[in-house]
Amino acid sequence: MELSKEKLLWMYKKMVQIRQFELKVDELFKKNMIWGTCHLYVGEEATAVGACAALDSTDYITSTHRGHGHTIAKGADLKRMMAELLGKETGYCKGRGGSMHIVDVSTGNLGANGIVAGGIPIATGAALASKLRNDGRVTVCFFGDGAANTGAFHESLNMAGIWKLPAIYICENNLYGMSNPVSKSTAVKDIATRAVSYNIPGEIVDGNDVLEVYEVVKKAVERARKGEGATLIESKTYRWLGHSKSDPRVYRTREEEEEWKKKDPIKRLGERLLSENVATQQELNQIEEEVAKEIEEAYQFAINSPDPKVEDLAKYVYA
Amino acid sequence: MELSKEKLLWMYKKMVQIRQFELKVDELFKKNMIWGTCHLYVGEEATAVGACAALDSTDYITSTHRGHGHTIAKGADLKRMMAELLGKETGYCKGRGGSMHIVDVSTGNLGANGIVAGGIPIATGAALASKLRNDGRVTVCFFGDGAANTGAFHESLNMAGIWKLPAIYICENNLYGMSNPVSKSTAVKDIATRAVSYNIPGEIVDGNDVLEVYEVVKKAVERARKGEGATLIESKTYRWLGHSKSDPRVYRTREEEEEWKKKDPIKRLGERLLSENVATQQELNQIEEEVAKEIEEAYQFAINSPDPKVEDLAKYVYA
Amino acid sequence: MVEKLYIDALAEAIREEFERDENVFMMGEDIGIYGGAFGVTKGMYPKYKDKLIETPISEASIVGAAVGAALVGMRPIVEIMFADFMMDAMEWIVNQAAKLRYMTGGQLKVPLVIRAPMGSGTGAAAQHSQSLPAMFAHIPGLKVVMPATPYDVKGLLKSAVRDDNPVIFLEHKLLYWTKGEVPEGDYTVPLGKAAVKKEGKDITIIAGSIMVPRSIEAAQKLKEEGIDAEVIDIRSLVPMDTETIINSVIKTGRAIIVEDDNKNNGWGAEVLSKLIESDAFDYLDYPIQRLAGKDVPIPYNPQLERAAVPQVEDIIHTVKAIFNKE
Amino acid sequence: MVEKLYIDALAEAIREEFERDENVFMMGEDIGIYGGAFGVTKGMYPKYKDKLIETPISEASIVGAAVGAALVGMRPIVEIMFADFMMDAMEWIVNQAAKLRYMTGGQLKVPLVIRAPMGSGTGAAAQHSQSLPAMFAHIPGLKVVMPATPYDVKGLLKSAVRDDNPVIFLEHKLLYWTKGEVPEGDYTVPLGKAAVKKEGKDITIIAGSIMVPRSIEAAQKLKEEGIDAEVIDIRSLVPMDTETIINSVIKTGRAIIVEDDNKNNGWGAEVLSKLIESDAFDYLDYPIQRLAGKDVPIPYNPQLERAAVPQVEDIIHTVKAIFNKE
Ligand SMILES: Cc1ncc(C[n+]2csc(CCOP(=O)(O)OP(=O)(O)O)c2C)c(N)n1
Ligand SMILES: Cc1ncc(C[n+]2csc(CCOP(=O)(O)OP(=O)(O)O)c2C)c(N)n1
Ligand SMILES: [Mg+2]
Ligand SMILES: [Mg+2]
Repeated sequence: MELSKEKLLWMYKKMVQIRQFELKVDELFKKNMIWGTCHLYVGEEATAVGACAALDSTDYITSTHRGHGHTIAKGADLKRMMAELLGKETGYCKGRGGSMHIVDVSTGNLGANGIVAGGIPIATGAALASKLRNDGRVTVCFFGDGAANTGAFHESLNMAGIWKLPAIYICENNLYGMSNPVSKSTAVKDIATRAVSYNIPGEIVDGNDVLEVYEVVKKAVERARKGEGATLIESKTYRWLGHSKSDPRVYRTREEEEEWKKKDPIKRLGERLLSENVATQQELNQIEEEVAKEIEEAYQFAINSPDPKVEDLAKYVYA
Repeated sequence: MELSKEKLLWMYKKMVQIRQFELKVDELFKKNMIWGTCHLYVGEEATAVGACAALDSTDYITSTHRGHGHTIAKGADLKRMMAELLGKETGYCKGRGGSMHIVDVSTGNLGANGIVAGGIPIATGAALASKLRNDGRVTVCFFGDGAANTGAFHESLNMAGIWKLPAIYICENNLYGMSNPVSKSTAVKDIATRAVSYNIPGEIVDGNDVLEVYEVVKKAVERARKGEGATLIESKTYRWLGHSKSDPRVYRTREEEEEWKKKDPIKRLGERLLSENVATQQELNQIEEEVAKEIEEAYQFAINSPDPKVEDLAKYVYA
Repeated sequence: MVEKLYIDALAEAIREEFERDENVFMMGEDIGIYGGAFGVTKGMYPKYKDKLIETPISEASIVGAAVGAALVGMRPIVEIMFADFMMDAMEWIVNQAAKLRYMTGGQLKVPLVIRAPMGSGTGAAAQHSQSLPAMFAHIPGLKVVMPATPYDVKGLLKSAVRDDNPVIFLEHKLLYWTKGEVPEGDYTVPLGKAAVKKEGKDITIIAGSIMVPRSIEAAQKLKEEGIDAEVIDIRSLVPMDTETIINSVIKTGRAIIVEDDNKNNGWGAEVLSKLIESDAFDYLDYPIQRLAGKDVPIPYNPQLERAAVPQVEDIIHTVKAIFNKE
Repeated sequence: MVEKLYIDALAEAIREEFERDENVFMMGEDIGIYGGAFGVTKGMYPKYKDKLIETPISEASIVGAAVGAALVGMRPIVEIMFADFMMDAMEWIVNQAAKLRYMTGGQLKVPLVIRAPMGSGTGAAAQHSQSLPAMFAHIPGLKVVMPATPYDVKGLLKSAVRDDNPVIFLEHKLLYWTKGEVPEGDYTVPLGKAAVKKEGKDITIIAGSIMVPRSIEAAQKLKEEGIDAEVIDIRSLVPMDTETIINSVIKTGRAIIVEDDNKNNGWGAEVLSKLIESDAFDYLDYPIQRLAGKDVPIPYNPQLERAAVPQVEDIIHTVKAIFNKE
């Protein structure tokens, strides 16, 4: 592997962080300690991490309702994330946003979005700004297979095509939009095919292989930085858990789930690191333990943080 | 030519009707006898006529802001059209709609639309109804090159793709959306290419050749009736006049206009009818004269019709 | 009469309309085997497989296609998963569905119901918690209803389906699991009729949707304190039953309007204005008050979220303040 | 001071803001060589080629992209060709631009101006003639202005561009070719301040946009008949300058509100409600009246079109009726 050990272990650790963070959130959710709803990213970690590994810290991303993974991969503070999920004043959004609205300007993360495809035009506009200012930044726009059928997808990718924007559109095809299988919602087999409509390259990657995601996104980032325009990347992956809380998953089989769990992106990178002698099992174990501690700290921070004051209800409506 | 003389002369006559109707409207407009705005179809007649020639009277169409041609081709009464343009109670919309809202339910015309792409989901829904009822009807949806960049285009064609709807999407690519050339607004060279995104056939036709339009639409109609689904057809054509009233056409050259005028679809069909001995010059002249009379009658009917009553302002808001 | 859940009464109305008229069908996201995000169509699949058109995530074209189907004689019921997402479909609601009849001089009609859950109280934050009835009530050509009880939701859905106009049908999320008496079989509740849900003589509380049960609860407590409030469920914003409202205010001489919507340009302003412009003006013992949602996006934190819209205690407080000040 | 056309004053403001701040740019359809559907950017191209981002017909993503650009520090001005087409972009106006700041606890800001011509009077019929300010005024997080004079359009555009919030900037089509005094160079008119355009003591006419010149004309004619009306240009619906309005009504004891929008749930209802809820209530000699657009889609026929919104004679008639009835 060409990548440095440091980078590879960073990827491993980020994926583990996402996994453990989400499992903690799931636990808190089931204990009714988290309000509202939550869309967990378990199983899809490789896409966020592979993509963000190809970015500079000043590059932008936009995220989705299923956004914890992107946010962590771009470098967010787990404490402030957990505090947000618990609705606390110390959270990223001071408790006003919750799971679907986490933003972290300091890492170039322009935010999750509760609206399917909400971030697609926003990413397009951020990329347009980079082009107008010639600031060399690129924007990665994450969205799901379901979002690829919205009008915003089409309009925005057309803009990216005509203006040659430094944008990378990463479609996380996890086979379902809520309960709707891609085969029923989407007229085309591979969403990447749609790139021809915008005269940009369309790539398909194994979304459970963090290194493949990284390589393909890196190429797209280089293209974008050189002024050669946007890329559409379809990352084929799977969400292990329900769409959101209390989803009995009647629309898919347990067998299908088991098949995909075998492709666990974390285990996969771990095995590779071991077989290629990049890291020892002990090192990997240590990462798991470190992360477990971070998650516990994040939880403690969150639970001990104050709620926002009710008298501040009307704060932040206007700048 | 396989087509009957009757059908061919029908096509010729319909194109002449559209041409003369539009030129009369232009004249009335310049005399300030028509209120509001108007988008004229001069030069594009072959698309509407070729397409509607392939339809049964019970089939549906949806039209656009540039809708007079489609409406006439589907069989509308010129008198009621002209009356509508003059805002009269005898008009198709009783003077409430004007140019951009002419509807003629009796000929299956679900209407013009002032909103670019407004008719695309509507056509899709009409086709869905036909599928649900299994009524054997097809719906032709006309729209412009500009409309092919709207979200509604994408969403609707995806629906038509997944549901195999009996719909035919005819993109009238007249090279400009208002002042914006397709090369600047649209990331792809041929809009028909976008059909791959919806897993439906995409066809390109010479939009100034009424017989080619007819043949290609006919094939699509047969496909649709057989339950094989939708087709996207791009008809390459040109509008001779400005986008709407008082457009000085600074975004294109007079030379380009002259080149396209040489491809006059009416002259072209006329020459073919003569050279293939389908009709005599005299027969063609006679058609022109007949139409001129019809237009004059329509105008007289309109000008002598009453205005709607102001006290009826609030009629027709609700059914 | 049997007690039923609001959500079950609604589902019953949909099933019965499916059976009554072959032109009635439904379009929406995840309404098939999943049963819809809030479970309204749960269990309808596979019996009504052909009636439940499950769509991609394409709100604009869902509504647009439903308009097209309606134009050719179908009677679609569209489920938009959250009322907030109707913003994606505004073009086809405002510029198409609402206007097609008028623009065509009565040639077309659009028998269409757009149903959506609205409102806050579930921790779903700003993009999944809006109540936007006033936006729709502003647009001529639309009818707007917001049933507050199981009885009304069944009867009004049936009227909406049978109406030849586009009807915006807003269901507050917190009402789905409330119970009430619902007769078996077919009945309708007319669009455009308010209902006096509790009679009273001292003050009129005009409420809609979730604020109806809250106002009734408040009125019960106020009664204990000697204030006899009349509670009117407005039910339908367009058409609006001004007669019932005006008569009540003439009787009581006082009124408050309780809405779940943002206060600024909310429907309460319209009700207040209609009252001021009416004969009721001369009978007012005290200026009419509006109690409405705060003009903030709905926050996630539960205490903030609760503070963003009127609660039972706010209604009680507002009413008492009027009597204290007088 | 020189007299200028409204449209020229507006264009001047845009050019000056382009020059003042490199982050200001414009997005819209046909705003380049064509100069925009109404000619606002005519002649700006090619000098401001890089500032005029000409877009495909994609209203949703135009606004959405402008939001994205604003989030990273640009200050976009979006031109939507007709206010009606904002319906295509409601998702990005209502669910994104208006809420991003709040939802993120103040982390983001959205310095964005969305300009659009609104209103009827040009024969463009129902889909090209709406005035929808009330819909936007209902949504917390948006500011809403509708300048009525060349002076105001220049000064308000500048304030809007410099504001860190999304501002909906509505220009009535019939105002573009009206004239008024406009100073050279830079000045601003603050958002959220109403203007007394004519002083008077007998009645307050609160008007917005095209209804301001109509109200002034009506007031002049009323003067001849002995009625001295004060005309207030509301200018900004959000924030609203309630102080100026309330003080005027306290002074005159009578008020009418004249709006171009549909009456039902229009902004007049909000103004009326705010007045009733204020101290002005006790000073009212007569119930406040609203004079507004009829609740119909705008018809094509010119006589019908004219009848659909208030004209000078309607304002005069309404005011006189108040004095006759008293
Ligand atoms: C405009 C809009 N429509 C519907 C929803 C409800 N919704 C939330 S997530 C979701 C499915 C999204 O599917 P996909 O884009 O594939 O993302 P995934 O959840 O699979 O990650 C739906 C329908 C929404 N949030 N926004
Ligand atoms: C949603 C919307 N945006 C903008 C407009 C203004 N407009 C009317 S026609 C037109 C150009 C349409 O171009 P195209 O689809 O190519 O049709 P053509 O006029 O060339 O026939 C524009 C921008 C509109 N009517 N609707
Ligand atoms: Mg998915
Ligand atoms: Mg065109």
